[in-house]
Formats: sequence, C-alpha cells, structure tokens
Amino acid sequence: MQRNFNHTTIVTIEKVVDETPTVRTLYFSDDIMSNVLPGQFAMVWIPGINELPMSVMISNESGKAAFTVRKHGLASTGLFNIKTGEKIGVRGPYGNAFDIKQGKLLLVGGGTGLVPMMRLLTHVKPTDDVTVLIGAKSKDEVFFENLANDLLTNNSHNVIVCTDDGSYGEKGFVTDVVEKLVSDTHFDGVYTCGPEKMMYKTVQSAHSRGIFVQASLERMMKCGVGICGSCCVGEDLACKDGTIFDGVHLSQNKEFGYSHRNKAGILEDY
Amino acid sequence: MQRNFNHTTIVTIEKVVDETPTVRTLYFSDDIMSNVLPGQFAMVWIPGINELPMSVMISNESGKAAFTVRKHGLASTGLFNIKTGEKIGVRGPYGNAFDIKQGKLLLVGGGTGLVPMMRLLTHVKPTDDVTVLIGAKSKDEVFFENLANDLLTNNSHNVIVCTDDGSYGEKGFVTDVVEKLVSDTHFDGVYTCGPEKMMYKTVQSAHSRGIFVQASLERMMKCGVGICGSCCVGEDLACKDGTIFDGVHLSQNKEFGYSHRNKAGILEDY
Amino acid sequence: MEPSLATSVGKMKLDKPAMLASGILGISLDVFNRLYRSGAGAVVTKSLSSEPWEGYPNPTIFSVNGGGWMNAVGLSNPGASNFAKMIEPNQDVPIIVSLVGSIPKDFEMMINEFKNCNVTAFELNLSCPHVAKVGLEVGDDPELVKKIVTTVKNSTTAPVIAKVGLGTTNYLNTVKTAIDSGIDAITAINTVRAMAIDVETQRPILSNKYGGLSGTPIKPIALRCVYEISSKYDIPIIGCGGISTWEDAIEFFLAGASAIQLGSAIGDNWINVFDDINKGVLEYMKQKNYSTIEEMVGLAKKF
Amino acid sequence: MEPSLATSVGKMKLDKPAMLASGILGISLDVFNRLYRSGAGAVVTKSLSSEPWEGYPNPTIFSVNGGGWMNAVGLSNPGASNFAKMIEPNQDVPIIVSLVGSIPKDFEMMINEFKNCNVTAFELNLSCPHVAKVGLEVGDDPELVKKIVTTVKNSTTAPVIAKVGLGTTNYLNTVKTAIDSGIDAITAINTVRAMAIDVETQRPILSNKYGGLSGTPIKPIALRCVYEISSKYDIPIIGCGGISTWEDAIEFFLAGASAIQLGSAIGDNWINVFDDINKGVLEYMKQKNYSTIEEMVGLAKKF
Ligand SMILES: Cc1cc2nc3c(=O)[nH]c(=O)nc-3n(C[C@H](O)[C@H](O)[C@H](O)COP(=O)(O)OP(=O)(O)OC[C@H]3O[C@@H](n4cnc5c(N)ncnc54)[C@H](O)[C@@H]3O)c2cc1C
Ligand SMILES: Cc1cc2nc3c(=O)[nH]c(=O)nc-3n(C[C@H](O)[C@H](O)[C@H](O)COP(=O)(O)OP(=O)(O)OC[C@H]3O[C@@H](n4cnc5c(N)ncnc54)[C@H](O)[C@@H]3O)c2cc1C
Ligand SMILES: Cc1cc2nc3c(=O)[nH]c(=O)nc-3n(C[C@H](O)[C@H](O)[C@H](O)COP(=O)(O)O)c2cc1C
Ligand SMILES: Cc1cc2nc3c(=O)[nH]c(=O)nc-3n(C[C@H](O)[C@H](O)[C@H](O)COP(=O)(O)O)c2cc1C
Ligand code: FES
Ligand code: FES
Repeated sequence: MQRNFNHTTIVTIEKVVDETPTVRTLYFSDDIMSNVLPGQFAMVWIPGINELPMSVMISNESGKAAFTVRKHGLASTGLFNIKTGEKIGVRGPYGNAFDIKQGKLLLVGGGTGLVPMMRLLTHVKPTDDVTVLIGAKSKDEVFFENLANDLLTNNSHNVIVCTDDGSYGEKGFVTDVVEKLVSDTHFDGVYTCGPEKMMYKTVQSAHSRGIFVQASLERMMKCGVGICGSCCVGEDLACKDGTIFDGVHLSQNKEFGYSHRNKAGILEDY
Repeated sequence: MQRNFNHTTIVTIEKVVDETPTVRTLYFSDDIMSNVLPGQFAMVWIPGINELPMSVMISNESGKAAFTVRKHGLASTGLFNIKTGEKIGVRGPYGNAFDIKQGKLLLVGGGTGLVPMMRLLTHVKPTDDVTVLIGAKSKDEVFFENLANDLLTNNSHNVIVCTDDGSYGEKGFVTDVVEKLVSDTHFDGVYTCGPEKMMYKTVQSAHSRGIFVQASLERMMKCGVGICGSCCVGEDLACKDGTIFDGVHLSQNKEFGYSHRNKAGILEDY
Repeated sequence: MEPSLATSVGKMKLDKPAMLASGILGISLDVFNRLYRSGAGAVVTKSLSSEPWEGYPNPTIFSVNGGGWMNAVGLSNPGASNFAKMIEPNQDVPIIVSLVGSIPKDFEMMINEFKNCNVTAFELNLSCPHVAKVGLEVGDDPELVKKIVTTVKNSTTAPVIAKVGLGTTNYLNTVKTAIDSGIDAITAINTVRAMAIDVETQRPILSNKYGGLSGTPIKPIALRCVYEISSKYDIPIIGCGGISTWEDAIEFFLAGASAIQLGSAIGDNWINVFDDINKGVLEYMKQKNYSTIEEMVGLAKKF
Repeated sequence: MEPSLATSVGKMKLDKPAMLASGILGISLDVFNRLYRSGAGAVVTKSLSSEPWEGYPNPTIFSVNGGGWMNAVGLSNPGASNFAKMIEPNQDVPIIVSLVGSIPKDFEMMINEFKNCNVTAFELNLSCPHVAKVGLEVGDDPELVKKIVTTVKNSTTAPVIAKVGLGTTNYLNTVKTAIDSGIDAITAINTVRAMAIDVETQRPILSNKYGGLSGTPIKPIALRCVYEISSKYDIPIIGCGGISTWEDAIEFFLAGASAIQLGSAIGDNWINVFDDINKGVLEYMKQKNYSTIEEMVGLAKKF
C-alpha cells in the first residue's frame, strides 16, 4: 500500500540527545521525513497524550530525521519524555519551504526556531556567505551553535550567539543585531524562525530596506492540512499557505506580530 | 479524474445496423472499449431496464466499439430497441482473452457468439491459415459472413456457413463440420463461442485429439467482477477466471456442457 | 443565455450553490471573505456554543487510509459572543451561523448575541456524533428538537436550518419534528460516527476514541438521505457529505438538494474546489440546457 | 513457537480468522471449497429464504467512484431447500448458513432443511438495508428479533449468530435483545443504506434505487460498531465491513472482534485476500509475540 502522508506512521525513537536542560532531540528512521524541504513540519503524535506540529530536524545519518523539542506544556513535555525504544506517530510533511537565495544570507533563529534553520544550512551553496544569529535567554539555553559551524565548514560564515543576560556571546536581543547587520550590509536573503516578536522585528528591519526576507509562522495547529482553521493568520492558513511567508506578504498581514488564536479560536494579543 | 473501470460510463449510440431481423449492432465511441482484447466483455446498462454482459464488438473506425445483440427477453430486447442518439452505460472490460496461436486456426461461432470471433480475426497474423465456421438455424439468421471474409482478405482463409435447415451454406450442425475438420487436419488452435452444446462438442472434438482449444463461457452475470457468484461454473467464476477456458480445464469441469444456474442461482440442466 | 448558478433554499437566496460546511476553516472573518471570493455561495461557521470550548486534545483530525477524514475536534469554538463581535464588520459574505447547545435557552441566548450581525441564516447542529449532551444526543430526542426549533424560530426572523445526521434513532423523524416545528430547511448530513485504531500502538487514534467520518466515503450515504428526505417531505434541502466534484454536486441536486455544503474536499483539493464545482456545474447546465439550478432539483425522483 | 491463526467465536472454532461474508460468491459448494483452500476460515452462504428469489433486475452491483461497492442484489438465492441439498456432500468446509425471513416460522422451517448438512453455525441476517419486510426491517423491531432468536435457538444446537447493521433504530438495542434471547455471537455490520445517481441519465443507478454500501468506505463505521458492542456487552463478535488488509483485520481484533468476515475486498483484490491477510496477521503476531489471536482481542479498549 502506498503511504498516505496524511495518516500517522509509527516510528521508534532510536536516540535522544539533550541539547539544554529543557530541549532534547529525538532521532528516528524515516525516509520521507529525512528528506523534507527546509521549513517543512510534521504532525507528531505522542500516543495517549497529544499531537503537535514540529519542524523536522536533520540527522547526519541518511534515512533518519529528528524532532528537537522544548519542554513546555503537557504535550511538549510528553514528547520531551519519550525514551529510546518508545514509539511516536508522524504524518506529513506539511507546509511550504524556504525560497533559498544565493549570495549573502542571514539566518535568525531563536529557541527551537533554529530547527528549520539547521536544515536550511544543509541547502546553502558553497559560494554563499552565511551569517547565523542565535538568540537565547542565557548561556545554558544556547544550542546548535556547534552544529551551525559544522554545517558551514565549507562556507565563508559567521555564527553569532546573543544572550539576553550576556552570559554567553553578545549581550542583548538578537533583533538589535539584525537591525545593525542589515543597515551595514546588503543581504540577498534573510530567514527567520522563532518567537513571533523576534520574527516581526527581523522582517521589519529587512523588508523596510527592500531585502528579501522570509519567516516561518507558528500558530495553534490541530489538523495541519487546511481543514480546521485553527492556524489562521488573517486570511492565511499557516499550515497550508505557509508556514513560510515573505516580507511583502507579512507586512500586509494585520495579525502577524500582534495576535494569535488560542485553543478555542479566540484572538489573543502577543 | 481517472476512469473507474468498474463504474458505468455513459456512451451515446451513434449508429445502429440490422444484421438479421433479430440481431442488431449498436455503435458508439469509447477508447477503452475500442481496444479490448478478443474475448473480453462489458456490462451494458440499458437505463431503466437492466444491465447485461455483452461481448465487445469491433468497429472499423478507430476509437469506436459496438455491441451486437440478439433480441430475446426483456433486457436484450431493451438494448435491441435503443435508437441512434440514445444513451447506454458501459463498464469493464472484463474477463480474460483468447490465447491466439499461430498457424492453422479454426474459429467456431454461433449466433452472437460470433462477436468475440470477429475481434479475434483482427488479431491473426498474415501468415495464419484461418477457417471460420458460422452456425445458424436458417438463412435469415446468418450474419458476419462478409465481415469475416473482409477481415481475412490478407490471409489464406475459408469461411463456412452451416444452417440447420440447409437454407444457406452447408446443411447440418456446425459441430459435425468441426468433427470432420479436426479429424482431417491438424489445427494449431480452435476457438469457440456460442451455444454451450456447440462449444461442448467442439471442445470434445478438438481436445480428444490433443488440439489446443478455448471456449468462451456464458453464464448468468450480475456483477461481472467476481463478487456475486452468479456466474459460477463448478469452482470457476466465469466472469473472473474466464470467460475463456481451455480444453484441459473444461474437460475437468462437471458443469460445462451440462448445467448452468438461473437468476435465483438454482442449477438447471441445459 | 448563460445559465445562472444562483439558487434559493426556501427564502434564503444564494449566488452560488456550494457553501463551506460547518467546522471547516470556519473561525475567522478574513478566511470567510477569502472563501467567498474563491467561489463559495455562503459560509457556515464552526458550531458555536454559549461559552468558548477548547475542544478535545489532539489528535482531533486525520485522514483515513482508504479515503476520507475522521475528526473529533470536540466542537472547539470561541463561543457565540466572541464570535459575534468578530463578524460584526461583515457586509458582503453570506454567513450562516451554526449553533450547538443542549437546551432551548442556549440557542435563544446565542441568537441574541448576533443581533448586530449580518447573518444569512442560522443552522442548528442536531447531529454532531462525538460530543456528549449536544448534537446527535439532541437530534435523537424529538421533544427537545421540537422545543429548540420552536424557541429559535421565535427568536429570529432569519431562516433557520436543522442539520441532521445518522444517530441512534430514525433521522427522518427528526426531520419531521423539525418541519412540524417550523424549520425552514434541512442540511443532511453531518459526519458518521466512526473509529480508527493504530495497530502499532493498539490505541484508538483520536483522543476522543470515537469521531465522525467525512469525505468521499460518506457520499453515497448522504445522497440517499437527501433522496429519502426529498421523497418524503416538502422542505428545502442542503446536501452535505463527501461532495468534492461537480458531478457530486449534480447528484445531490438531482436527489433533491437545492444547495450543497462541503468540507473534507478542502482537505483533499484545497479551496479551489468551489471554483471547480461552479465551473463544472455551469458546463453541465449548458449541455443539458438548464438556465437555473432549480430545474434540476429532484429530477432523479421521477424514476 | 509459530503463532496460531486459530480462533474461537464462542463455541465455534475456526482454523483461520477471516471468513467469507454472506452474499459474496456464496452460492456453490465448489466455490466454497475453493475459498476454503485459499485461506478462508469459514464461508457464510448467501442469505437464504424459504422460497427461491430471483432478486432485483440489474444493475444490482457496481463500484462506487471514490471507493467501495454498492449493491442491491435483492437477496437473490436458490431457497433454503435447494441450497441444503447442494451442500449435503460437504465434509470439510466450515459453512455458516445465513438465513433471512420475516417471521419466526420462516427460520424454523429453513433450519429444518439443513438437518442432514454439516453446518458450522447459522447467521441470522437482521440487517439487509434494501429489501422490504426482511433484514433491517426485522432487526429494527425488538419484539420480532426476540421471537426469531428464541425460535431459532430452540430449533438447532448449532451456534447462532445475529448479523446487525445500521438501521433506523439503535442497533445496540438489537444486539441487546439478541443477547437476552440467547444468541451466541454477533456479526457487525452489514452494508450501509446508500445511493448513487448517474448524472448523465439522471437516474439512480441501482434498479432498486437504494442499495447497501460496502468496502473500504464503511470500515471506520464498522470498526466503531465492534468497539461499541464489545465495550458494552460480553458477547463474541465477528467484525465485518471494509476489511481488505491484515492491518484492517488487526484493527478489528483490537476493537473486540474474535474473527472477521470480508466480501468487497474480493471484488478489489480477488480471493488471495484471505492468504494475504493470514500472512500479515501471522507476521504481526510474531512481531508482537502473541501465540493466539485471542490475546489481542479487545486490547484497544483499555485506553
Ligand atoms: C509549524 C510549527 C513547528 C513547530 N516546531 C517546533 C519544534 O521544532 N520544536 C518545539 O519544541 N516546538 C515546536 N513548535 C511548537 C509546538 O508545536 C508547541 O506549540 C509547543 O511545544 C508548546 O506545546 P504544549 O502543548 O506543550 O504547550 P501548552 O502548554 O499545551 O500550550 C502552550 C501554547 O503552545 C501552543 N500550542 C499548543 N498546542 C499547539 C498546537 N497543536 N499547535 C500549535 N501550537 C500549540 C499554544 O500557543 C498554546 O497556548 C512548532 C509549532 C508549529 C506551529
Ligand atoms: C460474457 C457474455 C457475453 C455475452 N455477449 C453477448 C452478445 O455479444 N450479444 C448478445 O446478444 N448476448 C450476449 N450475451 C448474452 C446476454 O447477456 C443475455 O444473456 C441474453 O441477451 C439474454 O438476455 P435477456 O435478459 O434478454 O433474456 P431473459 O429472457 O431475461 O433471460 C433469458 C436467459 O438469458 C440469460 N440471462 C439473462 N440475464 C443475464 C445476465 N445478466 N447475464 C447472463 N445471462 C443472462 C439467462 O440464461 C436467462 O435465463 C452474453 C453473455 C455473456 C455472459
Ligand atoms: C474537522 C471537522 C469539523 C467539523 N465541525 C462541525 C461543526 O462544528 N458543526 C457541524 O455541524 N458540523 C461539523 N462538521 C461536519 C461537516 O460540517 C460536514 O457535515 C461533514 O464533514 C460532511 O461533509 P464533508 O464530507 O464535505 O466534509 C465538521 C467536519 C469536520 C471534518
Ligand atoms: C453483493 C453483495 C451481496 C450481499 N448479500 C448479503 C446477504 O445476502 N446477506 C447478508 O447478510 N449480507 C450480505 N451482504 C453484506 C456483506 O455480507 C457484508 O456485510 C458487507 O458487504 C460488508 O462487508 P465488506 O465491506 O467486506 O463487503 C452483501 C454484500 C454484497 C457486496
Ligand atoms: S492547522 Fe488546521 S487549518 Fe491549519
Ligand atoms: S458475475 Fe458476479 S461473480 Fe461473476
């Protein structure tokens, strides 16, 4: 039987790596998930607990993929607690992909928003000059810095970490660094994923200067396939029209950066 | 949407040709039906009346096919009465095909059993030597004699008509001619379709002499797809395992030539 | 003359015959606008309750191997009051507000919330198959149906539609009760109660275990309900269930539906399904020489 | 140790868990033999009536665009007496005789016809959705179900199975009545009442207009019925409806079925479906370390 992408496939977790005290990466084998496009996500079923949208993390082994999850509420904590040998379900991949430009690229990621950035890094050309900005609250929340450097060994590159409290890397908000960088240099493409306020400012900084910018939006997602409506952002459905939107589109969307819907569908401010 | 072969497709009758006072050929356009294999049949829906199995008749125009129907009971009379411009439904094609040998071939057809024989003739090789035996009660029931000759212009061939009353062609039963022919000559393949007693004797004549022979069986068919069971002949389902069976198989079947099931599924003798 | 796609369901007039079914993409006015522009004749909102509901935990929706979708969203919705405020600015889009509740008063209060809104009709969800005390549990209780329909009819001048489905009683009795109580139209049908189990983990997939089956698998069932209702009662019908092509739409018109709703097809083919259906229906009407949808409604009943 | 495919449905023992469902290929002993050799654990006959029935005119069966099959064969059958004579020579094949009738006496007389036959069980068709006065019209009437089951139980020592389906009442009440009247097992479900209309000719396709939907579309519905019955009652269940793969079979076991039946899958994949299912189930049992089917029955209910 041909695989139905919209029907859960069960996979077994083969390896769990702690990235920070609250973030873990769970590896599994799955050909389809190992080959998703940068920016695509899966719906991840934690049997008996919940099902959540998760960006598909890369693995350095072929045929494998992973999820990098931050322990937060019930559902994500359920996933965080999955042990090697246990099973989860995956369906997808869903969503569109980053439109990867060539030349000088800037990637801006915060927290698990770094996940799609890592896959994006596996798609850059050797001739690209790549700057990666990693934002975190404090030193012990920083992860994927080494991975980013490793993925970029063949590129002219720069991986910059900012912590809010200055306990590691540069002190301050990642968005201040973005503003500085884009005002100094022309970038051919800016990509961002992470907290919405961070993405909003990044998009503003780049778009106002005519720089091509794309952000991957997070919204409450129940179905992932454009049926339930829970992920709407203005007239867009994040799961189906996105999750990736460009600066032109986002600058016209009145909800981006300001509000999102909760589980009941009520609009709430960020 | 891809065509579902098991779902009725509506076609319009474009031409009606009277073959005899009780037999008509109805032509229509349909790519799939125009290309069926010799021996295959369709389920033909006469809207508001019934649905019947019918061998698919050839047309000399490409992309077209036909049904040649003898007016008999309610259903076949309903089809017989369809006028140019009226619509019928077709699904299929169903059933297997004749296994066409090369060399000296003998085709034995009676009544509308000639239909699959005509398509078989379009598949013979120019090097084949082909004898066609046509059986009919009397002169005015003879049809497809000219067509057979036309289809065989490029072959060494012989079209023999027998009528029970001797009003045309040879007098006598077609099966007597078969017996004579196969005892005189070695044939590489014998093919028959028509009344079961005719097929039974033909199969006996050929098979007892070790000649390859195939007959196309008719049974009550409700579904045509191997679900309803109405077409069973011993442990075979005529629609699915057949309708074409060879001499080896048929000589082991205790119902062939003797009995068939009626609409209620009761076994009746021929 | 170009045939017209306009249709009327009782006193409700629509420019196009295919509406968005309740519960699909139905929580934001912006999205309603987009769907309307893409060819929907009207949009039905998610079923609203008097209080906001979070619904069931995920998994709440998935695609069934072999076709169709299964869901147990649990009627998550922002509540009638929040929702009414959101759609207050609406001018253009024909919005049908779907309501769900357990007692007549629920419905009365909710309808009141919409007094400042441009509402084309109300649809009473008497048929959700997977939430306790509402939906089918209401639809299966004739006395309650009677009270609710009567109350609702007294609370609004807008057309009121009852949405029915296959429950544990004869849905035709629910239809009859609704008609006798003054309902303006019937939507048939809701999802059909169903289940799927994951063989690896050996659990029901939906967090609620039971859910509702929608999409192509239920089309033949929905079609027979429309035919049954229209053969038995003289009431405008909106056909719903598994409609995804223009041929499906025509089948429902021929069976007796004056308009249709669709949901799952959006999951399969995205929102251009409205435009595709409109084009196909128009083409069919040209071929068959119809100038209005009405001319085909119920034609299959003459056989 | 190699796991065993043997299963028991109450006192009925089967070598393999998948049976041929009633009405499919079920009119000749030779064909039963063939199906048994190809891996069926038992065969259920076409539903037999006290007199031979021709059934409805064609079209009686067709494949639904979008999946599944629809039929209104109209219970054509040679009648119990003719049929009993035909299967008298049977030695090896576990044959379950399906019976259909309107009154208790019909069933009593028919059972009597089989006194010289090797019959594994009787299945009472209380659920055909498209023939008047029998099937669902019986199943929807609790008093009649009670009388029929009681009569049948008094007429035979063979196990008696009631086959239920979705009618116009709550099928769970039919199940309860059957259990209270002494039934040995339940088969769930029959086809679901449905319709298809040809848009070109604008007619219902089946000569009977209404028919029963079977195959993949009804699997999620059948599965929930098995789960509902097994959650509510302590009775052996045979799952039926849309089963075509070993995963489907496992789903039904997990939901509470001790054995399964299938029909439409033969139309889709021909008779090797039995062997395919047997192999898949065996493989699954090895992986999960089960030695008997019984170990999995109802496992999904613990969640
Ligand atoms: C496309 C996409 C990709 C994502 N990728 C990752 C990732 O790689 N790693 C990661 O850790 N997280 C990721 N998330 C976020 C993740 O899905 C959860 O939102 C987050 O883990 C919190 O879930 P929770 O249920 O534990 O929190 P809860 O305490 O239950 O809820 C807290 C908040 O989380 C959000 N949330 C809860 N459920 C969902 C849901 N079904 N869909 C969307 N948001 C929800 C809501 O805003 C909610 O108010 C992604 C989200 C989206 C939309
Ligand atoms: C594979 C196949 C190909 C056929 N090809 C042709 C053909 O090309 N031309 C042609 O004229 N006839 C053909 N027939 C025969 C045709 O299907 C009908 O059986 C015949 O026309 C008589 O039908 P009736 O309903 O008019 O007769 P009725 O008076 O209703 O019935 C008379 C007898 O016809 C047979 N019959 C009726 N309905 C069916 C049915 N659904 N399936 C099979 N037999 C039935 C039964 O033996 C029945 O007792 C074919 C039959 C089969 C099985
Ligand atoms: C995800 C989802 C949510 C639904 N929510 C509702 C609802 O809130 N109220 C309602 O009346 N019907 C609801 N339905 C049922 C649909 O409106 C519709 O009746 C059903 O899906 C059949 O149509 P379809 O096959 O076109 O999807 C929902 C269906 C789906 C798939
Ligand atoms: C052509 C056909 C004929 C049927 N005849 C009967 C019957 O005589 N008695 C009965 O109890 N069920 C009958 N059924 C129902 C099947 O036994 C079965 O319950 C139903 O088809 C669902 O199973 P499936 O999806 O595996 O086909 C029939 C089904 C089909 C498709
Ligand atoms: S998550 Fe359901 S529509 Fe996007
Ligand atoms: S015609 Fe139905 S099985 Fe052959």
